[in-house]
Amino acid sequence: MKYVDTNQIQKNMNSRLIKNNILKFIFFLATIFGLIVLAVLIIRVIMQGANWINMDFLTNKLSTSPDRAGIMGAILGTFWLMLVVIPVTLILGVGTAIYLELYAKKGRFQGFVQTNIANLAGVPSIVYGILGMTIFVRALNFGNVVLAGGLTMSLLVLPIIIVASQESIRAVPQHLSEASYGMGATKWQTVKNIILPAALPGILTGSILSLSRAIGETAPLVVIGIPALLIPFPGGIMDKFTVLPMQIYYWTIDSSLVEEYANLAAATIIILLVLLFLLNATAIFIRNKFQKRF
Amino acid sequence: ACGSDSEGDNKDNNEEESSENTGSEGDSDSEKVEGSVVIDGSGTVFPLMAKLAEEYMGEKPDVSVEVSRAGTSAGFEKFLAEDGTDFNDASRVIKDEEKAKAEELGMEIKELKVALDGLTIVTHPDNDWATELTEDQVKGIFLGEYTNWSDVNPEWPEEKIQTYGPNENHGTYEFFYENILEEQDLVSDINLQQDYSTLVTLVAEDKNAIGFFGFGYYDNNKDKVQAVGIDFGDGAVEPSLDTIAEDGDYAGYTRPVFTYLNVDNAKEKPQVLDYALYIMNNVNEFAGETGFAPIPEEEAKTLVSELEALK
Amino acid sequence: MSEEEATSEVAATTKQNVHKKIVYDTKDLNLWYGDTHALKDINLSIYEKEVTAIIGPSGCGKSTYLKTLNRMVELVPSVKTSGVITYKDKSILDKSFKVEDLRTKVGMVFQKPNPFPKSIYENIAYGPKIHGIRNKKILDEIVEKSLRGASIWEEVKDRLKENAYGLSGGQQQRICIARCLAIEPDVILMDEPTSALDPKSTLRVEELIQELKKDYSIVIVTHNMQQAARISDRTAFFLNGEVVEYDETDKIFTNPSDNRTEDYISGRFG
Amino acid sequence: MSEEEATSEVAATTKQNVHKKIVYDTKDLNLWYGDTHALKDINLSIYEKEVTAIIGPSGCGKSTYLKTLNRMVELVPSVKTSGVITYKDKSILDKSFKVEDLRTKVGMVFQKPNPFPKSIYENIAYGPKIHGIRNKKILDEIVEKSLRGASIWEEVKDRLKENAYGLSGGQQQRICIARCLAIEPDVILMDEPTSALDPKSTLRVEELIQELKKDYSIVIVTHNMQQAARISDRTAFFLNGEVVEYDETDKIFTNPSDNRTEDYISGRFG
Amino acid sequence: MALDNKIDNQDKPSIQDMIAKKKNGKNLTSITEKVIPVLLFLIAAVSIFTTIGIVYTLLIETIEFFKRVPVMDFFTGTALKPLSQNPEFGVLPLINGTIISSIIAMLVAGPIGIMTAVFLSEYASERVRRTLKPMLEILAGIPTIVYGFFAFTFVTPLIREVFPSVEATNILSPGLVMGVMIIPMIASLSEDAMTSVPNAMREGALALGATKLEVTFRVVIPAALSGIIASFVLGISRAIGETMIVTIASGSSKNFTFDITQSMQTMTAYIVEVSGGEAPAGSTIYYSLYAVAMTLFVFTLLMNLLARYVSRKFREEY
Ligand SMILES: Nc1ncnc2c1ncn2[C@@H]1O[C@H](COP(=O)(O)OP(=O)(O)OP(=O)(O)O)[C@@H](O)[C@H]1O
Ligand SMILES: Nc1ncnc2c1ncn2[C@@H]1O[C@H](COP(=O)(O)OP(=O)(O)OP(=O)(O)O)[C@@H](O)[C@H]1O
Ligand SMILES: [Mg+2]
Ligand SMILES: [Mg+2]
Ligand SMILES: O=P([O-])([O-])[O-]
Repeated sequence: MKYVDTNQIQKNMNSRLIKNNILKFIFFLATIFGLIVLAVLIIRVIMQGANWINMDFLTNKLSTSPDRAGIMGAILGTFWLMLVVIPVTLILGVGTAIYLELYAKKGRFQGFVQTNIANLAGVPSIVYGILGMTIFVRALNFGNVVLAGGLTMSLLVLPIIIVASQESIRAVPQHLSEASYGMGATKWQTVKNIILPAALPGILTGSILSLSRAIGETAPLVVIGIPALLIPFPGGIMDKFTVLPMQIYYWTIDSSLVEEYANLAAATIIILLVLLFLLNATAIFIRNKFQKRF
Repeated sequence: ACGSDSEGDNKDNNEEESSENTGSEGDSDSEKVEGSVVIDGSGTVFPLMAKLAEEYMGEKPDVSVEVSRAGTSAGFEKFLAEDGTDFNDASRVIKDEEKAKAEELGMEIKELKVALDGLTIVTHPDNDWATELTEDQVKGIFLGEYTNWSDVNPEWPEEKIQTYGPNENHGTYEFFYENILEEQDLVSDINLQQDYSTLVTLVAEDKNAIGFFGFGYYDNNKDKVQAVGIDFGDGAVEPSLDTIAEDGDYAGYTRPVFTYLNVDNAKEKPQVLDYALYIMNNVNEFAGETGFAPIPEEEAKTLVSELEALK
Repeated sequence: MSEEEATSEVAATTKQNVHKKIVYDTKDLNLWYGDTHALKDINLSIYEKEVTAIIGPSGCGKSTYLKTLNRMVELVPSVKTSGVITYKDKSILDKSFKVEDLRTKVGMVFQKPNPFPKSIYENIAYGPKIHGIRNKKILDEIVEKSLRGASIWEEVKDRLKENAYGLSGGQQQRICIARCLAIEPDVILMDEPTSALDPKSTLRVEELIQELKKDYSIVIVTHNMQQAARISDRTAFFLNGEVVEYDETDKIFTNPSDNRTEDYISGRFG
Repeated sequence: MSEEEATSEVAATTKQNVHKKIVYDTKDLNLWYGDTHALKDINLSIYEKEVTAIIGPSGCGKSTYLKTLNRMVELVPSVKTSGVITYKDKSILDKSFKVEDLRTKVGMVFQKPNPFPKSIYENIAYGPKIHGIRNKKILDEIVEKSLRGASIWEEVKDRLKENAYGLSGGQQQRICIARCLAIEPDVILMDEPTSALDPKSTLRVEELIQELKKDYSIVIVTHNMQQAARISDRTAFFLNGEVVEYDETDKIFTNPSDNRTEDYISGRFG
Repeated sequence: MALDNKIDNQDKPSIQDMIAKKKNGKNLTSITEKVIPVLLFLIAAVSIFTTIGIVYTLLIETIEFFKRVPVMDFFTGTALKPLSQNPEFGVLPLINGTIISSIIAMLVAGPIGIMTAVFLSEYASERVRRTLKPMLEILAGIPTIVYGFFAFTFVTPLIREVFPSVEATNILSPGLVMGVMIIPMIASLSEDAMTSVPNAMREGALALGATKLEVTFRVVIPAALSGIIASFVLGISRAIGETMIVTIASGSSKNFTFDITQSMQTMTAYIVEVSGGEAPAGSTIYYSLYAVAMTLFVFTLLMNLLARYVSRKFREEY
């Protein structure tokens, strides 16, 4: 008593194989769809903005007239912003990661903090903007200066840095710290001399990637309030500032006021993308260069 | 410094000298002005103010003037506050409540009339029917009395009118609501926007659009939107720098625009007063290119001398 | 015959112990990993300048016992102990006893060579440095002396600045031993130090251990019966967390008192 | 005596092969994983309705050969083959040959039971379903028949809707066998099917294989010499990617021609 | 031993002596040992303070808002006229805009993301995967403002070229672009889920004569379902929280409509609009900022918790 009809199976086989091949092709198309959009986006931006990039554009102050406008102010603003974000997030992020991975007793509190961090990573950036506006700009009365923006951004990227640092600390083999303890080293000596140096490449990679997130973020700064026209260069963390994404934002929405602003926005996008690309390349370089040395 | 002695006798040649005046001021002035000036308020006035700020900073690089454009009403809220802004641009006169608020705070404010703006009714460039409208028709459209163009005039297309305008943060909205619609509510499905540039785009992209905003935004986008000629009773008048000028034919929809100065701040911070003087000395020079009609010279001069008196 | 009898018998019958000093004395040691009772009533004395081997099947508690001797076992959070271990008459399991002090006196070498991902020099200088010795000249001397002590000086003296991970497994393990020597401990604990090495490297390390015995007391865990027989003076046989038999190595390998020991040594289980 | 002679001798001397049909014929098969030469000049014939056992030390290529028979080995991207395998006179290593066809005829059972994370019923019905059998009644019958065939019907008939992962390892392995049976293959390939099972489950699977032999040709890789001796009709001994000896099981285990075979069977290496 | 002698001969103290001497001055070390954990604990607590900060600020001002506007009016109102003389604060237009833009985004990102994941994990060779994956990740690293610019200046005009009835600002274009932005996230999370399905499972199916497609749809995807669902939920959460793309490309009309060719406002875009107008502290519209932000926060929080729950709860045991 045969249930399986060999001929029938033979007949089905061809259509099944054809189906398989067609869908494989569709899956492939889906995969490159994103890349095609990416290519279109980049080509489009370059075509629109590349002509506008020259030394003057990079070094000039902001101006209402397109042919005089430059983005040095926004570049410096981004720079100052990072000067706040980098130390704050590194200290807080790596500190938290060290605490959670190496000091905290694995228990309720640790689990709670961990869940909390995971949830913070999912909070929309604009909500951080509201937090920053309420606390830094208004309650602490910093005003819409670099410090307020930087602290807001720091809180925003903190969960990312924490998780990345935790992962690279976890990746340091236990036997290294055991060797250190075996020499009579105290916990902090072991952490400082052995674990952190070994985890450093991973921490750096994670940090650079989250910094590029902070560099590209716009929404929280919109909430904090960045003036539409701010010409002088920021010179410190208590100065008002604008950053590259904000400049893109204003120029994009004002493009219906002055048409060339759209080109300026595109040119600024190129600069921003190049900056982010360099950062990511650095991160990848560090990752490849220092990965798995023990 | 140069102002106080020269103002009285300089009245006639003020116009020619004004720019030199400020120029020489920078050189001769021993006390260098520096610090920051914070301006917020009208989006209509923004292009003019931004231009002035930029030019000013070219001459006085140590002063930082920042200009925002939250809208007249929103701007007043930030102006009328402890540690508020130094100037508030306004496309309407200050309201009584706002004046009361200032008194409450013990704040002295000064109204500076900077230019004249014609409220412009705009349509899509392909709109070849509603090129002229009477005041009543405008009212009817924005009050929602007409649904389709054909309701206004049977010869016009039987398509739904899409209305656009700036939102309630804006003085332009309030001017329109108070002076043109006589405080009757706007049609409920009107599309109100915070950003003027978005507004321009929307009208430029919608064949059945009709919207309103300051002349400057129309002037900069003549290729994208067209202005409707308004019939105030003596035939249609198109807004232009000439017709919106003092006593021009477009007077029905023309309004003065202002910037309000926090006098206390001006007394405390030399750079604020310095900038105020710069505005009143130079505003007429830049009014035209940013889409405003200049105010009469005398008015400007009076304001300059009043400001000088604050020194 | 019970183990207790066996152990006491040992103490009574071995003559040459009389003049040997005891470094470590373990009394009724019990240890739990959470609910796992990993060490049961251990009683054991480690003698000075001897090699003591610990043998037994996998999971019998050898590593656990070794790590108890320098309290490294506490790195596992769920560990609980009872009983007493004295090191040079100080009770080391007391909470008040500073583990860092203990570990400064007691070096440890691990199963898998685990140099730090630093230069060879830095590996050796690590111990002295964390203990506050900063003088460059003294450090140089310590590094040379320790590397010589671990008989690897000749092989690495020209590449002290290179990363220790560039060395072969056997060399790495000797670096780890040299790292231990750099703080001149009294005791060296070794947990299967040759199990990750090839036969030739193993031989070198075994020779080294014989050398070191002159100056240090050594406790070595090993899976390799031959190795225990070759290099140790005394051998403890662990089974299921208990010490089945502890005696001079010759005695254990030629004439064990307990037949489980005999079974294990002759390869009948484990 | 060289292997070639041994093999030809086998062919000549075993009488009962004469009427047995050959299912699989392997000629000069070579296989490389990248640069690793894993199979070398394999020549082997698999006979119908017999159990053929493949034995040999770890890494000798047993699994590789088995997986070549249904071309599963191609899942490793770096694989290259040369030589010919014919299955029922069709050359299966040709690129043009449809692997899906082949695998429909040739079932496979793996070392670790790998049921799908679905219900028992769905596990068995999976094969018929993908081959286009949708009729619920027929499927029901196939499921019952296959489960009976794998002698697990009684144990699971009341819980067909439950996840297969709720079963014990031995039961899971029989589910995997049943899953094979559901598409009524000609040949069943088994790669150490009992090595993950306890002795009792192993016995049941062995009994089952004896049963299945009546209807299917079976090739089984095993580490367990006793198992090969117990259940197979014919045994191939692999060493370093070569077939050292291939003969009737009785012959191999009582009187091997090659002394490497003898060494291996008597446990002298491997 | 030779070395020992060497040092002793020169009358140098032994290393242990040196260590012992140093130890006397080593109080600092023990203080550090005590202080560091406390310090690190405080630092770790920052993440908790941040959460408390967010919840506290949102809650306090939201309560204030609900003192002025009844909760029911807020959550059931279809009219949002915050600035009008007779303001109305119905949040439904915003929720509607948020949901519609998220749905559009997920209609793009869901299928394409999962197909990408299938291709990368089941079909692509190792080399192809290693080239394509990082390239896709670039897509995830592009700032949202750039996507906004792209949606506004390229995608919208393109759509209007084909469908002239679409408005210059509409929810469709930002929704689509947002979808593209989310593709890598869904692709990479789903791919992780699929690659963690043991190969034994695939081999089992292939050995029955299944094609790759059948293996994928009948074995791999069911086994990886929890991970795939979690990736979808996280994608939705991302879409809900996305701000700049919708702000730029969808305008600020507060229509309560389901017509995707029209301008709509999302919760995030509302926050941008209101704070861009610098709503004065104390006004109802200012408090509405917090009420909307709170709604947004709760939405995304629920989504994130749901994703964690799904991926933990429904993880198949294999
Ligand atoms: N970190 C740990 N947590 C829980 N139990 C552990 C831990 N480490 C070891 N054990 C248990 O304690 C017992 C003894 O382990 P130990 O590592 O001391 O054995 P061993 O004799 O060194 O074995 P091996 O020869 O395999 O190294 C074992 O049952 C082991 O499972
Ligand atoms: N995927 C692979 N890639 C590269 N080399 C492989 C791969 N699989 C197996 N090999 C190599 O091919 C040779 C034969 O392997 P195979 O798995 O066939 O051995 P086996 O006889 O089945 O061993 P075991 O009894 O351990 O299962 C071995 O040298 C192995 O290292
Ligand atoms: Mg051990
Ligand atoms: Mg195998
Ligand atoms: O922006 P306004 O000028 O309309 O207030």
